[in-house]
Amino acid sequence: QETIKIGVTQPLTGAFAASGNYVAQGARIAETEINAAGGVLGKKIQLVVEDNKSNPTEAVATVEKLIVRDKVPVIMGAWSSTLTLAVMPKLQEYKVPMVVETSSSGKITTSGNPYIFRISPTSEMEAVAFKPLVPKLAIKKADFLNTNNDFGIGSAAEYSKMLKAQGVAVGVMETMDPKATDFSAQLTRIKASGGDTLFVTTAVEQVTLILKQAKELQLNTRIITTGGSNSPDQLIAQAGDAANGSFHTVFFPPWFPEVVTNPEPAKRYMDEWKKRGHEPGGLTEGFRGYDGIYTIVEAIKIAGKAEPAAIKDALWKTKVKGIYGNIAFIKQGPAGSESGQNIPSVYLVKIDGGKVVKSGL
Amino acid sequence: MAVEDMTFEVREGEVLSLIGPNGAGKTSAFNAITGYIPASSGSITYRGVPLTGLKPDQIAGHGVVRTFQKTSVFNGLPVLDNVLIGLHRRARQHPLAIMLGLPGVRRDEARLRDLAWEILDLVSLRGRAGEVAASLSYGELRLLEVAIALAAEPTLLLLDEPVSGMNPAETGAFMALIARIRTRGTTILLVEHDMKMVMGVSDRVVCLNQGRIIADGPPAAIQRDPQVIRAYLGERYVRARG
Amino acid sequence: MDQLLQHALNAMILGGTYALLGIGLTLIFGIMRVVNFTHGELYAFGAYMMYMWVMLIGANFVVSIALAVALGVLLGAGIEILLLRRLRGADIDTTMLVMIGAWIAMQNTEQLVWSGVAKSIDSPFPSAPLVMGGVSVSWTRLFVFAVAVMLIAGTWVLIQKTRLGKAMRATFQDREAAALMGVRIDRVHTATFAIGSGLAAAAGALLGPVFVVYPTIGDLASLKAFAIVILGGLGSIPGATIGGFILAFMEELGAGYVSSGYRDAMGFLLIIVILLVKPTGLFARKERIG
Amino acid sequence: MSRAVTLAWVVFLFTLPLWMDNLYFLHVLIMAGIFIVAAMSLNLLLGYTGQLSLGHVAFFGIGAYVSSLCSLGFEIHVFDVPVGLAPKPVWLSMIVAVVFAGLCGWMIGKISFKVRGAYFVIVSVSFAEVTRLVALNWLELTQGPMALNNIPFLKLWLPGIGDIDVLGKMPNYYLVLVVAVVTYVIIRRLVHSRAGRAMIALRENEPLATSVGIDVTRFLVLATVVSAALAGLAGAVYAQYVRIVDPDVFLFIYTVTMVIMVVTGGKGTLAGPIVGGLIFGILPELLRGFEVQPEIQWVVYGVLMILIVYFLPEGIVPAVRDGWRRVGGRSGAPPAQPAPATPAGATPATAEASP
Amino acid sequence: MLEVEGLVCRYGKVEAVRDLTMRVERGELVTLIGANGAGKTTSMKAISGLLTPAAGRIVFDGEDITRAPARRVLELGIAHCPEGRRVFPYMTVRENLEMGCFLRRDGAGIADDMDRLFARFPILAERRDQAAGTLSGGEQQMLAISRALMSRPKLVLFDEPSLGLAPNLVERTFEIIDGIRRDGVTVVMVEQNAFAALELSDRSYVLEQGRVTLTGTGRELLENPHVRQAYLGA
Ligand SMILES: Nc1ncnc2c1ncn2[C@@H]1O[C@H](COP(=O)(O)OP(=O)(O)OP(=O)(O)O)[C@@H](O)[C@H]1O
Ligand SMILES: Nc1ncnc2c1ncn2[C@@H]1O[C@H](COP(=O)(O)OP(=O)(O)OP(=O)(O)O)[C@@H](O)[C@H]1O
Ligand SMILES: [Mg+2]
Ligand SMILES: [Mg+2]
Repeated sequence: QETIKIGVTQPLTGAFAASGNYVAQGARIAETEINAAGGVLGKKIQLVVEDNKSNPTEAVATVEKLIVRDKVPVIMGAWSSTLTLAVMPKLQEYKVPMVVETSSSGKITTSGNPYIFRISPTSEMEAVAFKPLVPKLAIKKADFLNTNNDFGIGSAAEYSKMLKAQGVAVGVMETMDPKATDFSAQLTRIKASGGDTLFVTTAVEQVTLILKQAKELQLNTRIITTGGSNSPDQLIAQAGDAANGSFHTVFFPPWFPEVVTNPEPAKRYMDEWKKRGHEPGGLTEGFRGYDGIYTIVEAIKIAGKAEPAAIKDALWKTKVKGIYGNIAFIKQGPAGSESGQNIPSVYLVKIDGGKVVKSGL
Repeated sequence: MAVEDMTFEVREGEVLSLIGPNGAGKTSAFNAITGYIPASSGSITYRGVPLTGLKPDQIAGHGVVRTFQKTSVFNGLPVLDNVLIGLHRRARQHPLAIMLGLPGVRRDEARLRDLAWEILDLVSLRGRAGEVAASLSYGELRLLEVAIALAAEPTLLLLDEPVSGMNPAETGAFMALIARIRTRGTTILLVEHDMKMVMGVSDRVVCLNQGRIIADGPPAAIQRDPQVIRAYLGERYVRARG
Repeated sequence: MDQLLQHALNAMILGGTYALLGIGLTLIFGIMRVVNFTHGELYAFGAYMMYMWVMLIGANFVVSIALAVALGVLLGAGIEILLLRRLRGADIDTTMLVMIGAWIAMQNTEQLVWSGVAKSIDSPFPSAPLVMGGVSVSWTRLFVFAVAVMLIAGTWVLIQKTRLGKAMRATFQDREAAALMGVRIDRVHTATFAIGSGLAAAAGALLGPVFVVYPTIGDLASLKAFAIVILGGLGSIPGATIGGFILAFMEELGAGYVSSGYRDAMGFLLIIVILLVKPTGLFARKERIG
Repeated sequence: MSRAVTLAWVVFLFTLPLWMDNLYFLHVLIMAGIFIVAAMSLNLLLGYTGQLSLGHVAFFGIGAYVSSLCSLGFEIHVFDVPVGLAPKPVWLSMIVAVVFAGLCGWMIGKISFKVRGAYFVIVSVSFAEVTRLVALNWLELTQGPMALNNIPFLKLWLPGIGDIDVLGKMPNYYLVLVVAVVTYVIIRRLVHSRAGRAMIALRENEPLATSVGIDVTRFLVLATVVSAALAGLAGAVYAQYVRIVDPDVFLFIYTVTMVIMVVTGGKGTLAGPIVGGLIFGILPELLRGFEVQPEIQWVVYGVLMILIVYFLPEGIVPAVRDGWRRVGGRSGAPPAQPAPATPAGATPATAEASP
Repeated sequence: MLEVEGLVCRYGKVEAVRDLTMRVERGELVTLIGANGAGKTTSMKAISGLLTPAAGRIVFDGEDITRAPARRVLELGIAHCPEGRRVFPYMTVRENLEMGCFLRRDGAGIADDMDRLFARFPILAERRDQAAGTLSGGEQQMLAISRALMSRPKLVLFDEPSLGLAPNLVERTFEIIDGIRRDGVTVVMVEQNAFAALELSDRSYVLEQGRVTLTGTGRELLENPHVRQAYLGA
């Protein structure tokens, strides 16, 4: 019996390996579920997962391989914005659509690539969603600390724009290398700046260190992490009491599945995740892969055939009740070659007394 | 302070030997002349051109070429290539011409090869041209060193202990080579502890001690100089000479 | 003012850890002339061992450090015997390639064993920092600093004063002559590599609790260690120590007052400048020509 | 004899896409080819002058960035004065990239060849790191990590064929092949000349080289300029093929890849980087074919590298050449080279490969 | 005391020593002479354990040391002063001497020996804290000789000890070697300075292409026409 192949390119080794693996694990859960329910168009689906090694050139190579050798009609990937941006010209060259499950850079959907369908939010969307909280949290002066990559810089830019528009003063904007482990210099400067809130955008490893080191330096500002990629569970486990009092945006709050738009798939996903013995801290990442695969399969169903052009057209009509919310694509980018962008929900949680609590977003 | 207030002059066309006890500063003097160490004070002039402050390759460009006390050749390369490298100064090839593959470059290469063979003949190494330098015997290595230096077209050749480690018979052969080099009009400044060689080939001998010159004269006179005997030659040498 | 003091204090503490990274490498790279790409992996190994003993087995903190270092020494000895012994006399690029291969294999083995998820290690020191006026520093870091200083001093004594140290220096200056003096060459090679590795593991074990542990932590550590060794002059322990502090101050002040984006660039620019002024590093040894 | 072999290879490579319709394999070859060009340029430094540059990727990256920026156009502000460049044709941008990379090579050569050996290694690493950090942080020019994307592809006019878009596999394959052949020829001419001998002399024995009048710095700088320019060319070709450039092109692992290619192939030999490049360009793709965890693929990659070094410490090309001689490919061939007089006299280390 | 029988040594395919047989009695001074590349250095290295012979037997004081490592050979009392000085360039003169007695543990004896050597070679005493690599060639040679003596050997192998020395020092060196022998130490010496070496030695071997071609007392060889022609240049 023939199967329908779906390409997945994720960073399974290298700097982003932890997150890339979670996304791949989430995707595998979806694969199993869908096949158990009979697959799509009467065929089973088969994920072809390639490791892009956290490296843009490799990402391009994986996409080449998926399209040319494995002949997949659609791809999900490629985790970080840089990796996604790297493979985009290839999608255009081969006319194969890709569902983007994590990347946040605005450029991905505005550069006029009609093969891009993003289910994750952009930094701008996140910032806009955050706006109502600014008066609630009484933010007067904000400082920024972010990695110098798309994710960090993009987020800092959008948040600072939004905050300035709200009349909040912006203090220092510090950056760091994604591999750095010592932030004392930046934190010392932030302390001297005297803001009341520090927006941090980076991967969870660095957030852990920042929380710990902020405490060591007696930096008593409120710390808010953005980007939705921070597993608060992992922070509690690793930063200990240094994590208390910090706020985090997430796109899926597994602690309160009842608040999400579609609690039912969320529960299914969480149960299976637990059953498979995956790291609990990965729940906030793995759902992206889960949703991505469901979106793709739904599009294949609508298209009625597993061919790139048909899937691309079908994606515009796809509606999925996912963990990201009700997934559907609106048009972004230059007319005539728009990319698809979903508007997902954004949540803000707080760590208090070693526990994750709701905080009103 | 390895060399202190040393003043001497090498005359065109002669073989001048520099002798002196170990650590007297002979090699240091060579290093200073050929630009490997800067002289803290004083000046070095060759044919009216001040060499002080120039880099070794610029000094070689003025025709002053040396060999090293510790045998020094291009170990991993064939003998012929060793000499071809020595011919560097005589090549006329512009980098751009090389990359464009202009015919002039090929002609120049052929000319260099002829020159290299000529030099190998002079030091009687033609038979070993294809061997890797590292596989030569010690005596042959010392000949190859001289061949490399000769390839650089020296007008003043500085030899640092060229026959150390050779037995008297081999030394004799080397003395014959020096005579051949002289006929090409090359001036030679020699550092050597082998008195048979020094006395046999030099026109003049300068003796150093502790960085200073203590004697200067023809070989016969130097051999009898009491200061030289005390500081350098030793009683036994004198006894052996009778 | 407080800001400057805090920066200086940070740099001081960071310098201690950099120096520790540097001296381990100066033995292997500076003395043995092996471009040791596994240095960062031994650093990561030390940190993971610390994680294993403290967090999984629940051993005492200080005992765990000792165990991690001991295991690092053993691993280093293993690498030397298995990979380097048969390459005696090979040139620097050849051994480098083998070390690159080992680096790639080790890093991915770590990821296979420990997964890519970062681990953190609890430290027994109070989490409230030591506060002095406007500046503060964590107790764990102070502890690390103190141990680092001790290890550096110990290594210096080892190299300069002990028989093993002399045998090490002699061996890497002239292997054959050292053998004639009665030095067991193979053992000295193994011991040197093992001690260097042990120091890297020590750095990892000490810094693991300060930072978090994940498979690629060694990469940046390696790069910095190389820079430090060169800055100080190959094979010089005082050089590596001072190089570590210079790099730390440069980075800290550069990030604090110029731009944090160029924090690492500061260090590298400094290296370029120093080597242009003094091409043999700060503590060069004398050579002669001719 | 060897000329015929070379010719056969060239014919084989030029006709390859005509009978091989596996586009994916062609892609692998294109990427391998680009890295081979870079490795060949590195070989000039590493193999011939003996200077181990672990920052070679800087020139590759500079080539990629300059060519992309020229073809995309940019505008920056220097002390609030806007400075800009309108988009230029890709062929022109590539030439600018080559020249600019060469200039960087000249500058770096001038300042960094004060140091040698291990010190040079670190200066070169530092240089690459600094360029990476500049590419990362100079957002206005380079877009930093947001990358330069949608880089235009090359359009060429060839007599007899007319306009061609270098887009897709076939044209890019030929582009890379031509670039590789040109690189090979340039390097070959260089090493068999006065300039190349000067570089080799420097590698073998620097004091002796200077004593016969070789201006060491001058030839090192020449080697760096040529090497940098060729690496820049590889970078420019890379940029217009992949059509995205981000600061990760400066990653250390790329330099490492180039070094691996050169050393396993045989440094200081003309064919070495090509053989090494083919092996290490294709190996990761072969490993990808095995359905095992990616970490295991990497471990295998590392172990294979170690094994190659063990069994062929000189590199593959010299080993094959010696084997060929031993089998009797040539009569009267010189005997196996005895070791140079190293302090390690007791273990007969084999002599350095020479061209 | 030392017996070498049918020694064969190879470097890869090059046979540097083929079938060398010689013996040295206690208290003798034996010289080896031969052209460059005759295999003298190789034989010395084989004896001191730096090289493993391909065939043959080496026996010292009744113990078979054919395959013994250098350390064992040194323990048994053979010191080797190698060709080309081979001092440790970045160690000081004093440290070099300390390396010479690496296996000795008698601190007081070591200090005495060092003082004696410094008295013998005042120039070394003067430079005791200078890095050996910066000494002049002759100074390094003196250091190498001294270093070999620091282990209080029963037998010393000197490989071209007069290489690069000034005539008066050559003379001094031979005196020193003679003195060493008179102190009861057996000496095997390789020398290009054949004249002086033969004069000094009890017995001599002439090595040609890895084989002994002539042997006899020093006097005998000095008068041998072949030796005179090939090695004495007369
Ligand atoms: N780089 C250096 N650092 C310190 N001292 C040095 C250096 N180079 C040479 N010297 C000293 O300078 C003095 C002169 O050395 P030089 O090599 O010129 O002597 P030489 O006359 O060539 O002796 P030999 O005949 O033994 O070769 C020696 O005492 C030596 O120790
Ligand atoms: N490491 C080596 N590798 C290969 N061949 C070697 C090596 N060392 C020496 N040989 C060869 O072995 C032979 C004997 O060399 P050896 O050094 O024993 O000669 P020697 O009699 O000491 O000569 P010399 O008087 O020049 O010191 C020579 O042909 C030499 O080329
Ligand atoms: Mg001298
Ligand atoms: Mg010898």
